[in-house]
Amino acid sequence: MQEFIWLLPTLPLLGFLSLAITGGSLPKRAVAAIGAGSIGAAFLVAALIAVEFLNAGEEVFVYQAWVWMSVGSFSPGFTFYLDGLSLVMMLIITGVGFLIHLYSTGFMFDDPSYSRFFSYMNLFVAAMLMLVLADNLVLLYLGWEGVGLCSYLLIGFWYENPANGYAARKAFVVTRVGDTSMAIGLFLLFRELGTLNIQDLMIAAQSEWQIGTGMAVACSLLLLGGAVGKSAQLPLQAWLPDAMAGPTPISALIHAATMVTAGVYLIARTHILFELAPSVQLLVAWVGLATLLMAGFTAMTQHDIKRILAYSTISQIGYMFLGLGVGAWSASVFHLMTHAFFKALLFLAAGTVIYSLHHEHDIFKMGGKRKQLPIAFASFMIGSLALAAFPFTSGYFSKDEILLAAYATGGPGVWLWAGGVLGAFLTGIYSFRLVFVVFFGASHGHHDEKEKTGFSMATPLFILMLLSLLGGWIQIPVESVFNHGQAHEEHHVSALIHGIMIAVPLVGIAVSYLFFFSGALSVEKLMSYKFSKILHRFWFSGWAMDALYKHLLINPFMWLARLNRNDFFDALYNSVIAISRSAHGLVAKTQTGYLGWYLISMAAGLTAVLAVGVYL
Amino acid sequence: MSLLFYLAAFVAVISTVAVILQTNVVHALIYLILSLLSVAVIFYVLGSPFAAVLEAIVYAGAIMVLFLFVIMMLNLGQHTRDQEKKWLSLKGWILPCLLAGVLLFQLVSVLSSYDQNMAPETVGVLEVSALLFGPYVLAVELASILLLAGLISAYHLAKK
Amino acid sequence: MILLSLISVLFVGGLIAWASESVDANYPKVVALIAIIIELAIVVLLLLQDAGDGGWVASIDAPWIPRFGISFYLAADGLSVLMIALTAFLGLIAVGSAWAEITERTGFFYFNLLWTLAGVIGVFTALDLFLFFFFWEVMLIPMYLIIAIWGHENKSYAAMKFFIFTQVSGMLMLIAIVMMAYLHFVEFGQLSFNYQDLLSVSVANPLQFWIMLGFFIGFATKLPSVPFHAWLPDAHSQAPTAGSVILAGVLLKTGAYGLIRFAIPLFPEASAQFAPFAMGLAAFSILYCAKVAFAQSDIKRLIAYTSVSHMGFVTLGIYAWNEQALQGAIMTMLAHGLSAAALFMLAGGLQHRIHTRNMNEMGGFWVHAPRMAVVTMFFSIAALGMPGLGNFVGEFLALLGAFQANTYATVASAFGLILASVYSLWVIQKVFQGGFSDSRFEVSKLRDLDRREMCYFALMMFGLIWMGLYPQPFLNLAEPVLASLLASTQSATMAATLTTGAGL
Amino acid sequence: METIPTEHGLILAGILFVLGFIGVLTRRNIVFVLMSLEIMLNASGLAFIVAAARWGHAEGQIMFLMILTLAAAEVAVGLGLIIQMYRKFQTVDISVLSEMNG
Repeated sequence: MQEFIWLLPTLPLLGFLSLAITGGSLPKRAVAAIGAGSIGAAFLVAALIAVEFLNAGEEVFVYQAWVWMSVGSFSPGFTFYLDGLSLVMMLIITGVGFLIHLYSTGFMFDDPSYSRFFSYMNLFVAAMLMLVLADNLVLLYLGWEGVGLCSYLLIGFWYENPANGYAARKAFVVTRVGDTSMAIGLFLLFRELGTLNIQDLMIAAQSEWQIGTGMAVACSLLLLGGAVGKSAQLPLQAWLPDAMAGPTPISALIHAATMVTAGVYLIARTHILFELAPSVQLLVAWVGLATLLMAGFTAMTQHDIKRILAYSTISQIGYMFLGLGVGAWSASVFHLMTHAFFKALLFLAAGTVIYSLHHEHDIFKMGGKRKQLPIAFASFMIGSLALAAFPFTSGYFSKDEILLAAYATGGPGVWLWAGGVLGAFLTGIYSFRLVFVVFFGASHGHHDEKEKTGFSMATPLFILMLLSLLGGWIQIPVESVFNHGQAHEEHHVSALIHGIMIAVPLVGIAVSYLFFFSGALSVEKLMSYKFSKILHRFWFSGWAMDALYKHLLINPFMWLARLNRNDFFDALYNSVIAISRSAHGLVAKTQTGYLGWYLISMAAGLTAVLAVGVYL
Repeated sequence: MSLLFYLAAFVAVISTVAVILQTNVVHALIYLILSLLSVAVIFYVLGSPFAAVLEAIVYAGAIMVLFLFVIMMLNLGQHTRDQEKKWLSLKGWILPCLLAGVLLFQLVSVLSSYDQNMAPETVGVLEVSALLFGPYVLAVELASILLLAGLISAYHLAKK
Repeated sequence: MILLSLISVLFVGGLIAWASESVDANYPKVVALIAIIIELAIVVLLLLQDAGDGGWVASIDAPWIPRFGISFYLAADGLSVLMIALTAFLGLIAVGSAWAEITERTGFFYFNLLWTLAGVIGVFTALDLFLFFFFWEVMLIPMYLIIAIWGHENKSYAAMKFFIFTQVSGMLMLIAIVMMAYLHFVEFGQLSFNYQDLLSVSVANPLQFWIMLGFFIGFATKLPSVPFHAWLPDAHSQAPTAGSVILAGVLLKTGAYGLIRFAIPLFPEASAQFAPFAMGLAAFSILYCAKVAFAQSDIKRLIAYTSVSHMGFVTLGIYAWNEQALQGAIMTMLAHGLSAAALFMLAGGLQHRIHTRNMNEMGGFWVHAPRMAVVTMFFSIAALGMPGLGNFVGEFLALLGAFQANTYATVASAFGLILASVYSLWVIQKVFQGGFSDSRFEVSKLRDLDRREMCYFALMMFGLIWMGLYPQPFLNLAEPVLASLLASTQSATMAATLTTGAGL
Repeated sequence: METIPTEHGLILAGILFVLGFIGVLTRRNIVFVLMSLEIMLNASGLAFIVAAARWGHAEGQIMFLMILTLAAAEVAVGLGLIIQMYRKFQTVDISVLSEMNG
């Protein structure tokens, strides 16, 4: 079955092609069948491959479809590489992807561009699979850019509104900055090591570079640039909140479950390179920590239900980066998976809420919806518990592992751990703030609404609820990828640390309860202090990163562009024209028409020529 | 003989100066004829009798008569003479004379380094004609074509 | 013989097209189409030929003006064949795009079109430098006429500018060519314009540098590279669509071809010394023109500036002078030929429909012209270097190779990828997204692409996807040529690199 | 008989030429201008004769003949032009003819 691995990207691609070529002329049921069916089929194939892979003792499998381009020593191919890591990734992508597609068949049913939506979605899944299955960095880059493109297309899906177009372009351009850094990284790797095949690269890097070599640091820094862009980490996180302009299932699939984790995947895939550059690896951890705190604080202040979830996504990916930074590779991938479950669940549930409330995004205009929207309420409850790492939900296991690993590294690890714990506290607050505000308390308007969930929308929610609750018990087969044959090391820490890590999310939830449910503490009171107002405004704007970019990059560029709209060089050549024209005018003035004048000038010329002839 | 040369040269220069200073056209023309004739004398002195004769007949004779005809046709009277006087202001002379002075100075300074004497023998009509209708026959043809062209264009221009 | 027929088919076709106008105004385009189809058939024949001595697939060498060492020497190798195939293909596309647009003086138009193509093919095959210059001029003058007669509102200015720029730079090149012939005379006792002969001329260094500069300016103006690019935006915005297609698709490539074939192999040491500067210029071209492109509101000017920006990658690749970079440059030439031509056709199509090129008056066209929107989206995305399409293969290889030769210029050029995404997406946003305001245009005027248009866009899309996913056939064609070029210049280049330390 | 230095003949030719030159430059009456031109042509003829006398050759005289022919043709055309000009403008002032200013 493994030799059918090429079917994985091909099936969604075929779905995309058939939808794109028919161009919306198919009936909606057929579109749904092709759109969701192709992903479903891909998931089946992936599942069969997984069974065989696990039965065969987790042996690495490589399948080459054809050589892409062969120029001298540079010959990347359309080659798929299957190991534990790519297996987990492809199962998440096809599995969660299929659930979201299924949900979308109901959610998007009224949209006139139904077919266009599914064609983009299928293309996205194809590109994402290409990304995780690639055995060389060029093919990975193809998938990398491909998902970026689909993300752009889907954010700008409702193109009539220029704001959506702006958000889409912002997402594409900001991630492109990271992509360019990554591309330069590829050039550098090829120049230094002569190949871009990932496994060969890792072997060559290990044998040629000492730990901490400048070249290893440079390469891993450049790759980190790419990862930071795609995974919306500091300083390139600004695009993700705006990306919520797209339809909600897209936020679930691309901006929560799969694409944004591509950066995590990239670092995990090239972890040997990062191990060779410990300073960069530590930087990864700090980037993750800074991002998760920043996003956590910001999430507490947002009103838009999807923006809250977006910031929580940034924050959770921050945890994954933190894990990568402290060398907890498998824990990070584990958190990636559990996050995919519960964040997809939260987004889809948010979609149901928004859908039922006529595209209302502001959580303070909702309230008391737990009776009206029971499925959404259940989903949110479970999803938020997992997100807040409530004990024995899926999020608890993965986050626990990351924080323990951070604590175990010692040195700066304790600070990283402490920051992570603070982040967990924030997570507890903002996730339950959302739950309490939307589903409890007084109801605002929308009294007569019924929950709009058909079979196709309810089923994925139920499955994801199950996975969010129980996903922590899944064992992912990535140990052989990361530990290079060594046994998995257990982190032994004191019970106090364990206790803190269990208690902190609960405290966060409790604080949230006091503020937003019981009313024992009041936000208004808190906001009456000037200092907290400023802090609120600062957090609300996403730590003013947008303004920073606007003043630092966008405005100077726009100013420069506007200044030189007419191309300086054109003016240069026009000045040549002007000079020759005025010189011509000058010469024309000597053309008086008077014979005497001509004679005099001729005589003067003659004398001058003679003088030259005689005296030189 | 050299005395004759210097005498003729003196006459030629004086009469030429008179030509360019005259206000009466007919007088100027007479002075010009005088100048041409003295140049013809110089030609003779320098051993070119054929050229001297042609100078007298063609230049001083034919060409100047042409001028005379034209002047008569134009019938420039007293009015023109007054105008000439007005035009010949001192101011108009300064720049041309300056330029001409420079030019003459250049010419003289080049020529004065050249101190060879002229050969005394005479080159007569025979030698000139032998060359003219021998190696330079093409030049004669060209000259005839030039004259023909001059004839035709003069006829065309002077026609009403 | 096959090369002679390649050129003469177009020459004769042009004459017949002109003559046939007197019978019926619709005949010229049919004649032109037939000529191009015959041309394509010959190209296919050429592709089937086996390479002979020295990798030349076909050649013809006849004395022309033996007294001055000028011969009628045409030859084609893999590189030429690729370029000829591109020319013939875009010729077909150009005839297609002119089909409905050109209604006045059709005979003379197709005459000019075919003669330009003939000149281009001559440039791609001539191996006698005098003959090369002759064809260089043959492609220039009909192009001038195309812009000057069938152009838009400011056509005579644009045509004149185009002509003066290319002519002045062409004259510099002519001086350099004559100098080379003269140096051959000094060294071997007879004049020769033959490429193979001139390769063996050894030129002392300061002189070599100046002659090389003559060639460089000639080619860089055509390419074009900053600061010689000022003619291009005007020429493109004023030219009729078919003119833009030929100009962007093929004519610009003659400059790059000239650099690969003549400027560098003839003067390897001088070029190696010049390379850091040329690569810096290329990087500047890429960034500068991308920035200027973004500021344009005239859609054709915008695309024209992006062309300059993309051709910067070609210059960068050529002056890196290693296998990956050169293959990248060639792939970029091919892919950009298709993508830029397609974008110009789309812009021309828009102008034909709504009679404006000002993007500020557009917006929300997706609703009424979805096919057009999708096609534009495809080619914009190709232009910004999306992997899986031809432009990516070219630009990636060019950068990959250039990185080995010059780190700084390559890193700077790589930022062009970001700017490319900025302006490409801006076009999509301005024209197709946003709300549609029907006060400015009647909706009926905004027809979607018809069957004929879809047909040739589909052809070009297919070409780009093929180049993007399986570029190996193209790479294989150019590979032996590049190998021999690299081998012949390697020793000289190495020496110069060592002395000037141009390695970084 | 005593000989004459060549330079004296040439200097005479130069003086006559320069005089004609001054005439051309100063006079506004076109008849005078034409006459001054004749002086200049004649002066150059003189220079040829002087050269012929220096070498004892006949070629100088032949050149003089050519100049003579040229002068004849020039005068014929020039006078024709003067007549035409007088008919058109009723004047012989060359300053009137300034239509070709740039």
